[in-house]
Amino acid sequence: MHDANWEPRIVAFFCNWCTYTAADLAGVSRLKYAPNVRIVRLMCSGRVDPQFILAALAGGADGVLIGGCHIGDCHYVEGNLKTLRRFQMLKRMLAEFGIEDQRVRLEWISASEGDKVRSVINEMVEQLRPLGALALREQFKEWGREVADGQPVSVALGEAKQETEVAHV
Amino acid sequence: MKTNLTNGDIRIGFYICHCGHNIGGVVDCTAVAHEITGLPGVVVSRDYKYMCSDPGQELIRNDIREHALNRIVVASCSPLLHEHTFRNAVEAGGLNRYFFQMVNIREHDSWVHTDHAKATTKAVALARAAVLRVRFHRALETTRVAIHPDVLVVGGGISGIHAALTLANAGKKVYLVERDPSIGGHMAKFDKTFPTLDCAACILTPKMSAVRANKNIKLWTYSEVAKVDGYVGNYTVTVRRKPRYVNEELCIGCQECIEACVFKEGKYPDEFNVGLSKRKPIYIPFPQAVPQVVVIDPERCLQLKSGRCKKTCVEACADRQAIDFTQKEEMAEIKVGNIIVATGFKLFDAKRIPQYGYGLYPNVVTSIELERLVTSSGPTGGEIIMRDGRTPQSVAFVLCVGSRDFRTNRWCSRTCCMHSMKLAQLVREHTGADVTVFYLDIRAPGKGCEEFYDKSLKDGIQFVRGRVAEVTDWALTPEEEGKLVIRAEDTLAGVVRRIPVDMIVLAVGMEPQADSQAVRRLFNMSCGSEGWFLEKHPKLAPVSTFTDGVFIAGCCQGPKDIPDSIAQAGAAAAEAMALIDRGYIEQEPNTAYVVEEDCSGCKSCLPLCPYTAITLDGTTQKATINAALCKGCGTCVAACPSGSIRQHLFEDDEIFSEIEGVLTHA
Amino acid sequence: MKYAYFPGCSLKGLGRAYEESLLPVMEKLGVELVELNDWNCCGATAYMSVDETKACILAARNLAIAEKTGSRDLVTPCSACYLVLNKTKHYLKDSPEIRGSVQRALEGAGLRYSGEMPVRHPLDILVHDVGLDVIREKVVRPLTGLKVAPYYGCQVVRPYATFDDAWNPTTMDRLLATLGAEVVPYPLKTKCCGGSLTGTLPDTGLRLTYILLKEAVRRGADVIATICPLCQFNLDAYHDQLTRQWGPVPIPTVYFTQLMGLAFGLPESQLGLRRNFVRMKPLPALPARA
Amino acid sequence: MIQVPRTVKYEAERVKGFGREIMSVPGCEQLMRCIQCGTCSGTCPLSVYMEHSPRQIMALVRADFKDEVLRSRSIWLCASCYACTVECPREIRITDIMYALKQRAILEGIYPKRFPIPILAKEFFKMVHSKGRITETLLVMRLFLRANWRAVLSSWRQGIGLIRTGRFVLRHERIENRAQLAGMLDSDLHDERRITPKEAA
Repeated sequence: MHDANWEPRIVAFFCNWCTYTAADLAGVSRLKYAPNVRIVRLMCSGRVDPQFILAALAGGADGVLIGGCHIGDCHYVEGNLKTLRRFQMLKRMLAEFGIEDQRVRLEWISASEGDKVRSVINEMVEQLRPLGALALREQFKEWGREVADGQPVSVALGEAKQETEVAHV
Repeated sequence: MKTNLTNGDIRIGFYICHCGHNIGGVVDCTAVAHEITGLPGVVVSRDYKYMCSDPGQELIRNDIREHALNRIVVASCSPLLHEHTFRNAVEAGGLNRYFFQMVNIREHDSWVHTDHAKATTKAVALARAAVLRVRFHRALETTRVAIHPDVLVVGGGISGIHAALTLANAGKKVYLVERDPSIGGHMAKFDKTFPTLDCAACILTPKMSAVRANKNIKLWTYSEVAKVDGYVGNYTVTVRRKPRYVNEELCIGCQECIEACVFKEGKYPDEFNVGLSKRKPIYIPFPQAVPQVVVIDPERCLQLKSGRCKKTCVEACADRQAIDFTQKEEMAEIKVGNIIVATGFKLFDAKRIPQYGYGLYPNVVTSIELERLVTSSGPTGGEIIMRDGRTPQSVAFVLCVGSRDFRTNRWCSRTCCMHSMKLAQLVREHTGADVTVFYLDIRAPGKGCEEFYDKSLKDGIQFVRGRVAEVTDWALTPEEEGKLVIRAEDTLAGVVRRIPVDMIVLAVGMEPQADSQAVRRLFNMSCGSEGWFLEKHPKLAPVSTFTDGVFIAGCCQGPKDIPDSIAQAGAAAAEAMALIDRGYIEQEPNTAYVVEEDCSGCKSCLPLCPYTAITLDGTTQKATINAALCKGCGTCVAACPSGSIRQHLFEDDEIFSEIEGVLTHA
Repeated sequence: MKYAYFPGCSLKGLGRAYEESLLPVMEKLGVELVELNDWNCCGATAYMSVDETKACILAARNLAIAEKTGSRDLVTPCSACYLVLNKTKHYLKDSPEIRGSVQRALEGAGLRYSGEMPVRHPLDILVHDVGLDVIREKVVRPLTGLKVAPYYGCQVVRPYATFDDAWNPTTMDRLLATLGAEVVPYPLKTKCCGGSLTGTLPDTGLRLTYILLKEAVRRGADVIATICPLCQFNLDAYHDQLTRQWGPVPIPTVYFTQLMGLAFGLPESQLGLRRNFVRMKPLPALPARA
Repeated sequence: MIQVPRTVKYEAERVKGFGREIMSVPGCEQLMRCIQCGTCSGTCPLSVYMEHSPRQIMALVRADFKDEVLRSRSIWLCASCYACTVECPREIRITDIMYALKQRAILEGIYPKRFPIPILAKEFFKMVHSKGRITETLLVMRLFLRANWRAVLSSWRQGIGLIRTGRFVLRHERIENRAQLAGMLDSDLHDERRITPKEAA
């Protein structure tokens, strides 16, 4: 089934003031964590447009991590509160898509919590492993084809996934 | 609004830095450079030992000229460290400084991963994302914000005093705000200072007087900062001025009111003497206090508590009528351009280690208590006596009380070794008692400090390397009867010892102030996990914080001695002065803007902005953003349902291309 | 109130008086202690010295049996049992390796243990579940005038006790005060009694015992109250040797439950007080009521 | 002839990896953080009887001096009072490290000979294995027989006292389901690090 070398891929959106700095601190402290995450810097977690998350998942990410300042500590007073509200709505939507809860995660990590960057990333990688690849791109293609063929969407999902993976190899 | 760019227009230069072995030791930089070569628009792709060096920057400048590059990507350390450096280089090469993107492959890659292949793959992904992103970068203008020339200094200890004086002497106007009724802080309580043994008062008192005399300093004691609004160059600060029930302008510090108080003797623990003496409800904190103004303790004063007092103090002050029981708390608002936070530390509460018997055995004292006993102006007139009045024949110092201990505070408080040796020498000098110092490691790295250690050894002070396990009063041998007994391993001699002494001094460590989290929030600073305020960078920006225009000095940043505190205070003052004298600060043009034709006027963005930068234009019924007020968080951008709000430097197309880039398979 | 009860070997042997006083006192307070069926030795410190995994298996069998009873908590009066059972709980939680071995052993025997059941000391139950107010109501013969040194020993307060402070525990102090006794400040209340060393290396162990007794005498105590069978034995059984070596330290050591029994007016003969080497003197006469 | 002992330690005496092995035992991980402050020794009620104080034991373990540690009486003098563990400023569980060392010493059979403490541990182990419970009086008698039979003579008064107070138990306490317990205890025999009572004897 799975490619033995498959590794979960995570896109992370970190706010400039807390979580990005914490990731820098993790580096300065030479903490070691899984190399599966790619960090995109934004000024505030409030800038995280739900479309960014969808784009990442659609683009091949198996998980998305958002990092912001702790509540009450936002550099921009309360951008993170906006993130939280938006995030909760997005989670409901993703659940409708059948995207597992663990794939999208919001964490408050302050500038001094380099160790939390390490533990959160490691933990998330381990949580994604048993879920396997999200392969949303392949699913989209499949859904598109099925809709065109007039086939019921739900029936073909499992097989389709298998098929595309074989094609990959 | 599409940016019409074709491959022909874009000429990208990509540079990857080895950073010596820091990056090159883990990431295969040559391979990354090779990988990037093939990407559309990339004209030059190089790896180089140190990109931030002069020759590294020169490389960029030359390539811009020679290859007509119009976009630059550098993969090296964190942009928080060197983005500024490379933007300058890009600008020097003749390009707009924002046609640049930086890739963090050191802090986020080579330093945190061990697998070379995977780290290299990650570097390629991150670099590719930047190359895709930089194509969309626009030319932007840096905006300038004027700096208000006044400065607020918070905390009137030695750090705050020095920072305030430095600025005032340079002609800047300073507000010095201190919570207590007098400035002076911890240092005012010290007798002598290490390693020179010069008297603390001789250093501090002239500086305190200078604060009082300096026309440029507005001193507000018994006051606290309540609110901070604004940003670098333009802070609006609200200061709460507590009522001292004495008019500062009228009081001349003659203290006749104190004499006249209905309390004939002091009755309440004197804060300055850490409870070793008593004061009246009306008092002056200590003889050299600045300002020389008495203060009335509302918790203790009969008049303020019950309104039934003969008010003998008011009679005594009949000439000047400085006493005013009707005083109320006041709020004062000031405008400043920069803020220096020097709020200091608090001492560890020795009761938290019950094994040492503080609070149980009267002759177990803390180092600050002994300090007051040693001082000639202290409660005993400089005589070291025990609670029963006897002079101790033997004194032990216990170091690292509440320091280097995972159950209390993990850090080294840095000053206790030297402070204890100073006190030990003074105890020897004053009483001739046998002195034993129990230490874990003697840390005497400051200038003249090792020599001071040597002097302590020559003075006959006994040093026992071992952490004291417990202090008891139960005797096992006749010579232990009536004494305090220390049990500790003499780790160098390799034996467990029981040592009976008359007096035990606990060298209590330093802790962040109890309200440090509230203060941190007030000034929008960060704290390390221990609670000390976090500097922007330990080496590059040691007195700056992550908030521009807010600087830190002294022990609020971490334990340090007087020389280091003063050095930091000077540095913070210089940083503030640099901004003031330049007159303006250049701001990242990362502000949000509205594309008017797309705005539907739905107003959903209006409540999102904490800076009220967004307003609805009454005539057009469309949102407009005041760039001067916008701080660039981008929250409104993400929330705009019609996508009509955008953010410079963080445009949607830039971020989407970055996402695409990090996910493209190698 | 009903609890599963693990007495431990000592309470059936040298520490009989502990059980003899514990059960009627609990009964008086309406607490039912249901002894585990076919419990085995907890392993104590000695077993842990030989094999950690086996020691955990040994303890886990008891925990599994206890859980089967459906009781909320398991109560054990012996300090060593209290420590070992709690330690096993911690090890099962923290070490996957030990958890694996223990689970295999339990499964093989048709047992299972979830790792949840709290292991508690009677002192904890009395002060926190029953409550001092209820205890005060049962006191018919206050211990007024009796000076008691509260001695906790080591393994109940260290390192796993959650119900009191490791350095200066006070639960027994408060309990004794409730009985009307005068609690003597006793700074050695958590010092080691020497444990099994009194038996294996008498010179070493007895000195520790002597220090404890001497300080209690020096502080003017009439009696030492203890919560552990081994402490009681060590402080009680070696007075001959102690007197020979360092001089007499004539002070009796009894279980706190024996003092409770006296205060509750239970007959002395039922409280095992005659099993002491150093007998407790009759209680001081009560001051005449005004 | 006066014998002057030579105390130098040669590199060959180190068993490299021993320290790391001990630190890999559950509960012993924090040892690497030890700063040799001596709080453990200062707190320990028995350190005054040890040839190496607990602090020195920690140092010797970290430096891989396996023989020196396992042969020392210090580890057997630990009475498991946990004072050091609670007091250690680096949160090192010293008592658990002492247990790990005792287990290794018994496993390798290099504990100090004729030293009663390990003998008691083993007798205890055997009695539990066969009976499921401990009968203290019988255990002590067996200890005396193996370690120091003369001690019986010095303790006779105590024995009589126990009989007088009804605490001298001569019949073995035992559990019913001894087979079940034995099965459980032997369930991990395949693990070569485990020992059986036979070997321990």
